Amino acid sequence: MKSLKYWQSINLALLEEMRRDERVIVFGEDVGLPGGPFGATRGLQKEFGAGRVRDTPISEAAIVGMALGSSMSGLRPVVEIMFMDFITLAMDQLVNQAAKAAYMSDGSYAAPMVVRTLAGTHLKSGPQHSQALEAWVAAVPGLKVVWPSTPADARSLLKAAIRDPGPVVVIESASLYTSRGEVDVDADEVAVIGAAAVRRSGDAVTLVSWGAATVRTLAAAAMLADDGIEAAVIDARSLGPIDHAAIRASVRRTGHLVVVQDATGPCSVGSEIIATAASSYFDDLTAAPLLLCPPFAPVPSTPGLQDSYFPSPGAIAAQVRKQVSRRAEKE
Amino acid sequence: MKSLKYWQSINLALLEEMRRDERVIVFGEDVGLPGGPFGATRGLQKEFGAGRVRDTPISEAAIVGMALGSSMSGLRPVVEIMFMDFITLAMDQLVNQAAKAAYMSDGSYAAPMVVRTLAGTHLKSGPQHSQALEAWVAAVPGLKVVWPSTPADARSLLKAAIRDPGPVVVIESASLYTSRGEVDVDADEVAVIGAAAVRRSGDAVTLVSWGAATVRTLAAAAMLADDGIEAAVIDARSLGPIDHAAIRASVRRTGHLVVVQDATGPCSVGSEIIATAASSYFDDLTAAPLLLCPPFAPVPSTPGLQDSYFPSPGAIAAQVRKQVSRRAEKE
Amino acid sequence: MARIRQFEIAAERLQASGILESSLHLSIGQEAVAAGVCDALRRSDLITTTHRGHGHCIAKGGELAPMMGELFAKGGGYCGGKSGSMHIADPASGILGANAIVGAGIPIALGAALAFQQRGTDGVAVAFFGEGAVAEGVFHESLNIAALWALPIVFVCENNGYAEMTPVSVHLASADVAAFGAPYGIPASGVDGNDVLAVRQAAQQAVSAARNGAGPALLEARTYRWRGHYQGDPETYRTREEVEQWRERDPLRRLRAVLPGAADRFDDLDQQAMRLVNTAVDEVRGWPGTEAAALTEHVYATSA
Amino acid sequence: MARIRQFEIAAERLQASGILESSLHLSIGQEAVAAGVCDALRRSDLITTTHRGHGHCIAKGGELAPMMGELFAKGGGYCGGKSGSMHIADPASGILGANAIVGAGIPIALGAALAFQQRGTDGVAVAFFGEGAVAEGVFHESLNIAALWALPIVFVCENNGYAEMTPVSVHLASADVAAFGAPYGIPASGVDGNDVLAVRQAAQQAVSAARNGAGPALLEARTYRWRGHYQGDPETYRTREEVEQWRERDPLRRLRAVLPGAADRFDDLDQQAMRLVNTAVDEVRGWPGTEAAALTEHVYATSA
Ligand SMILES: Cc1ncc(C[n+]2csc(CCOP(=O)(O)OP(=O)(O)O)c2C)c(N)n1
Ligand SMILES: Cc1ncc(C[n+]2csc(CCOP(=O)(O)OP(=O)(O)O)c2C)c(N)n1
Ligand SMILES: [Mg+2]
Ligand SMILES: [Mg+2]
Repeated sequence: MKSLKYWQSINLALLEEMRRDERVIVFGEDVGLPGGPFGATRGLQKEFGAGRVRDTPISEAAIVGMALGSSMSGLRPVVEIMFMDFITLAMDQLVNQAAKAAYMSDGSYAAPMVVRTLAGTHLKSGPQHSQALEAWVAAVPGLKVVWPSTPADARSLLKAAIRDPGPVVVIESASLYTSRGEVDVDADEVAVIGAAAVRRSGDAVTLVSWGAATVRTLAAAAMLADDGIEAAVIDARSLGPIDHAAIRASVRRTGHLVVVQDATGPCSVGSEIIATAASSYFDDLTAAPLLLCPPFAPVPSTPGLQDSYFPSPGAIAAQVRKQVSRRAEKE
Repeated sequence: MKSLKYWQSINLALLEEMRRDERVIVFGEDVGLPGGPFGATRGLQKEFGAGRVRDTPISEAAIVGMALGSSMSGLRPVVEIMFMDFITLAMDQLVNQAAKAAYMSDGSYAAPMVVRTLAGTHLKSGPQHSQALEAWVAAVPGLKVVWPSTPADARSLLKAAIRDPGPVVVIESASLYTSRGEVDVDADEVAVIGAAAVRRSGDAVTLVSWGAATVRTLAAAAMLADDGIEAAVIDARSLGPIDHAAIRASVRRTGHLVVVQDATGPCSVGSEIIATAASSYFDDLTAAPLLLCPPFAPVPSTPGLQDSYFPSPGAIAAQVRKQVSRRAEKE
Repeated sequence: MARIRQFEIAAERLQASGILESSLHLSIGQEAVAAGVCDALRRSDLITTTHRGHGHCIAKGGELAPMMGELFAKGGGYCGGKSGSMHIADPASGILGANAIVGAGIPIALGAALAFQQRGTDGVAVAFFGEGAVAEGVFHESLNIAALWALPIVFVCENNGYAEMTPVSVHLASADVAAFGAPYGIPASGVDGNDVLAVRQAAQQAVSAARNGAGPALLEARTYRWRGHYQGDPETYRTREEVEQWRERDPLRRLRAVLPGAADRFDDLDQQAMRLVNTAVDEVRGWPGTEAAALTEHVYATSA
Repeated sequence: MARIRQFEIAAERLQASGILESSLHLSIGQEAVAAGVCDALRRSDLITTTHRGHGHCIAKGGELAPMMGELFAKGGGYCGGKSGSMHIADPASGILGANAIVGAGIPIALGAALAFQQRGTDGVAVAFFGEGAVAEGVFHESLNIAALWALPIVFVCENNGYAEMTPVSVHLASADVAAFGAPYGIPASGVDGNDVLAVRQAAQQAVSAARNGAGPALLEARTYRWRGHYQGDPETYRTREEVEQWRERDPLRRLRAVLPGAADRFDDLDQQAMRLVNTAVDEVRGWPGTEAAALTEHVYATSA
């Protein structure tokens, strides 16, 4: 076990996978010599050369298109789209092309490629550098989508993504980049894409979250525990597919489902989790489920406003208290 | 009243709005002399000239970007993105730019622009010409999204979109292009964006749909009526925002909510409608709500498979029968 | 060329008579580009193409039966009958895929070129695209990267004068697609796309340069499609005379004319092509259709 | 130029001392491009710019207080304090908007040019962008449409040699951004971007041609940013000597040198600029911050 920062775990996973499999290559904007805007690709070009670690021009569509073409031709590309907001420029290649490559060829081709991208709460860089667009990709048949909230997961999910036979979008939380956690660096930990992690158990209410919001949800759960409310916290980790079974297992005990996310509400992953609960295990719900998310507005740059934009531990705890008392009334 | 085809109603709306307001201009691929791939812009260039009705190169990003720039500078552009699948190429301009223009400028700018695009069930043109991506745009703060299912709505919603002060995405069903309906051509009918339409009333179950799926849902409702099951059918019409109040009003009577859509399930508008029901009017639901949608797969070209891909009247009716009998058991 | 021609004529006929349900974008009249370029390629080289890609796929080595099978939505088609005319793909013959999105095949071919280079092989990738794709930004993004990294790719633009119903003068501010290579220092040439020998020569030069590490090339082949954009196109945007003029430049007849004494051999080839196509059609029509279960198969790859 | 310089120096200082929270992309050293180009524009002309856009906004007539207010996230900022340094927008001075997406302002300016043309006015639109944006497809899409429709737009590329930490030789396969005009027949020229008079002259020519219906132009101004890509950039990708060399070519000092006897006037201008900026800073710091309610205001336009 070793204490690593989130970005160091990403860096380590890339390093390890590139050592393990020479088909793995990395390219994107500033990923080479500069080592990425936040260090995730640091040192890779030095070890693996300018052929396997390439700085690209600012051409997101071509970056993802090349990832696809090279993945269909024997490589295992890991490309970086610096911020998820910029994925808007590559949606054709990601959604019309990569996601459908296996299906359209009826399985003759596979596209073992990874798109890494930063999303969500960030350093006040505003409306075009802060969006959590996970629902767009989670909605697409053929894509897998993961979003680690801990350094250990940052490594094991990225490894799983690299080894997956199809395209995987790995979303990273910029605000967690310097957060620390224990990582079992001696073990070759490869996560199972599609499996959630129970971060905290509890019988009062089921809180589901992912990415940076998980950290705030756990903080809220700690506050709730002080009030005697034991909340289960599930880190979804994989948003495509979503581990509905794990969520259901908890809701069966608690009767309460609260989803906390940094994306806006409509047509979101939170909507999907709640809709699935209502459709598939309606009778396990003892009260209306709840979605805690930002207001339906772009992300402002304003320091003060950003804090009230994203669900904070205090706000989460307050809403959960209400939710739990609702049951009390009903019972 | 006059019987018009869906495409003729679109054509009429454009004609009327261009006559009414000289700021309205139209541009897109093949919209000029050819009158659009399916006739929607027929005759416009002849009447309004090659300045106000322009054929563009195949440059979706620039088309939407120009729509935005010109809408911020005194015009009211209506642009066409031939198929919604191609909107993948313009997501930056639509989502990062147009949707946020008012917000980012704190209201100093508005972007009164319309993006028309064809989506959903089509003439077996396969995985890259058939996607229903309405959830992507409905998920974006700052965008409005409508999807007419009748010729009358095709006209009145498009007029509303053109007169709206912000960006509106108007989705059109290719498979409805030659469907007919009565249109009150003498009245200047302008729809209210955000208002659903009750297409059929009934107390047994609430069916919600939009676009071409509405037509199949109505056919299913007719089949159900033969069995003595009176289904209410709500045509959502506006997906951004969704008229949850209208849906709730019906569910309050029926207790049953079934959403029928041509988009795949995860993170869809259907998920949103069901999640909102569960979160906001849980107690009005007497049974688990149901989402009828294609399997989580791309749209195949295969004629035979397409029919089992999109929910058919028969399949809808069969599922609704089960749904209604579930209540019977419960009661 | 004969095989391409016969394949498309057969498809056209079958569709017109209602036997084939597929929508079709035919390349009749443009066969010299496909044949000339692919003649310069190895089976292990890789191509991407477009909605108008039957010719490229056949010339690259795609077999008639699974191609026709795909049009007929048969389980034995190249894509299990799931994807149709615009999506032929076949690893065995080096077809990464036709594509229904204008321009989208270009960066995919670029990725294939990257893989060739990175794996240290001497493979070459070719991106076929229409002149309409020149207006898509990703074409230019790809030129830049190809030049920067000296990737083994040949960009082959089939300039047939129209993008759907829009003439090139309306959609492209350059009379000359080859001109787009210059800013990047990419060697570019324009060639008579109805002269298969000229196309082949230009392609051989570009391909062998790419194979030998000299980096990308851009080839513009000027040609014309005899049929509408799609089958059913009213073709109001052009005159019958224009079409007639281009029919005069039929690439197949021109090849006959320049290869003296070859008439008999060509007749044989035509006959043989027709037979092969007919055999393929007969065979394929007996195949079972795509099964219902295929609808949800291969959404996710199971191995790679 | 003096005002731009002082504005950015003040912002830099305020940020370094922790008073200003905003992230900053400074254009210090590049002021001649903004000043030279905007001097050729009317107030009613329209511009779009980038993450490095303070200079363009000030030169176009943006006022110091609401600009600084936006950096300070004050309700009186140009965007109500909601959007920050990368999103300055002001209809009154013809600023359609700075932009945090590389290349995205280009088609927006194109739309403004379309509006000018269509409304029959003689307005001109200018898109400012860095050389990094040349790799984004939408730049090329916009050149094509501008040329086809002869739109009144001037594309102004500030080539400062780097896109973030990546030198232009690594991200662009052309030593010459002006070269990209040629395929479209767009008149293009390169100019010393640290020579404000040269920039102005080139801009005047391009702008007046556009104003008179001659269509678009492309202007490449070669320059250099003295500061890092953002404040805090470790700048490992370049040498101190390189920066020093470019500091020698300070556009402000160069203008002094060529306008003989102007030293006094320039000192005055510098002083005045400093005073104006300081006054703005003082004023703005007293303004109330953006109110909580603003968070959800203007998501949808209420009139247009
Ligand atoms: C991104 C995108 N935009 C629009 C279309 C619709 N479309 C299909 S083919 C075509 C014209 C293509 O012209 P060109 O590239 O010259 O190829 P050609 O058909 O002439 O072979 C268009 C606009 C599309 N398929 N994809
Ligand atoms: C679409 C997009 N990709 C990447 C980025 C991240 N990014 C911000 S500035 C920048 C470099 C821009 O370089 P250039 O255009 O030369 O402008 P400069 O910073 O030199 O003024 C990059 C890559 C972005 N903002 N938008
Ligand atoms: Mg063409
Ligand atoms: Mg630069």
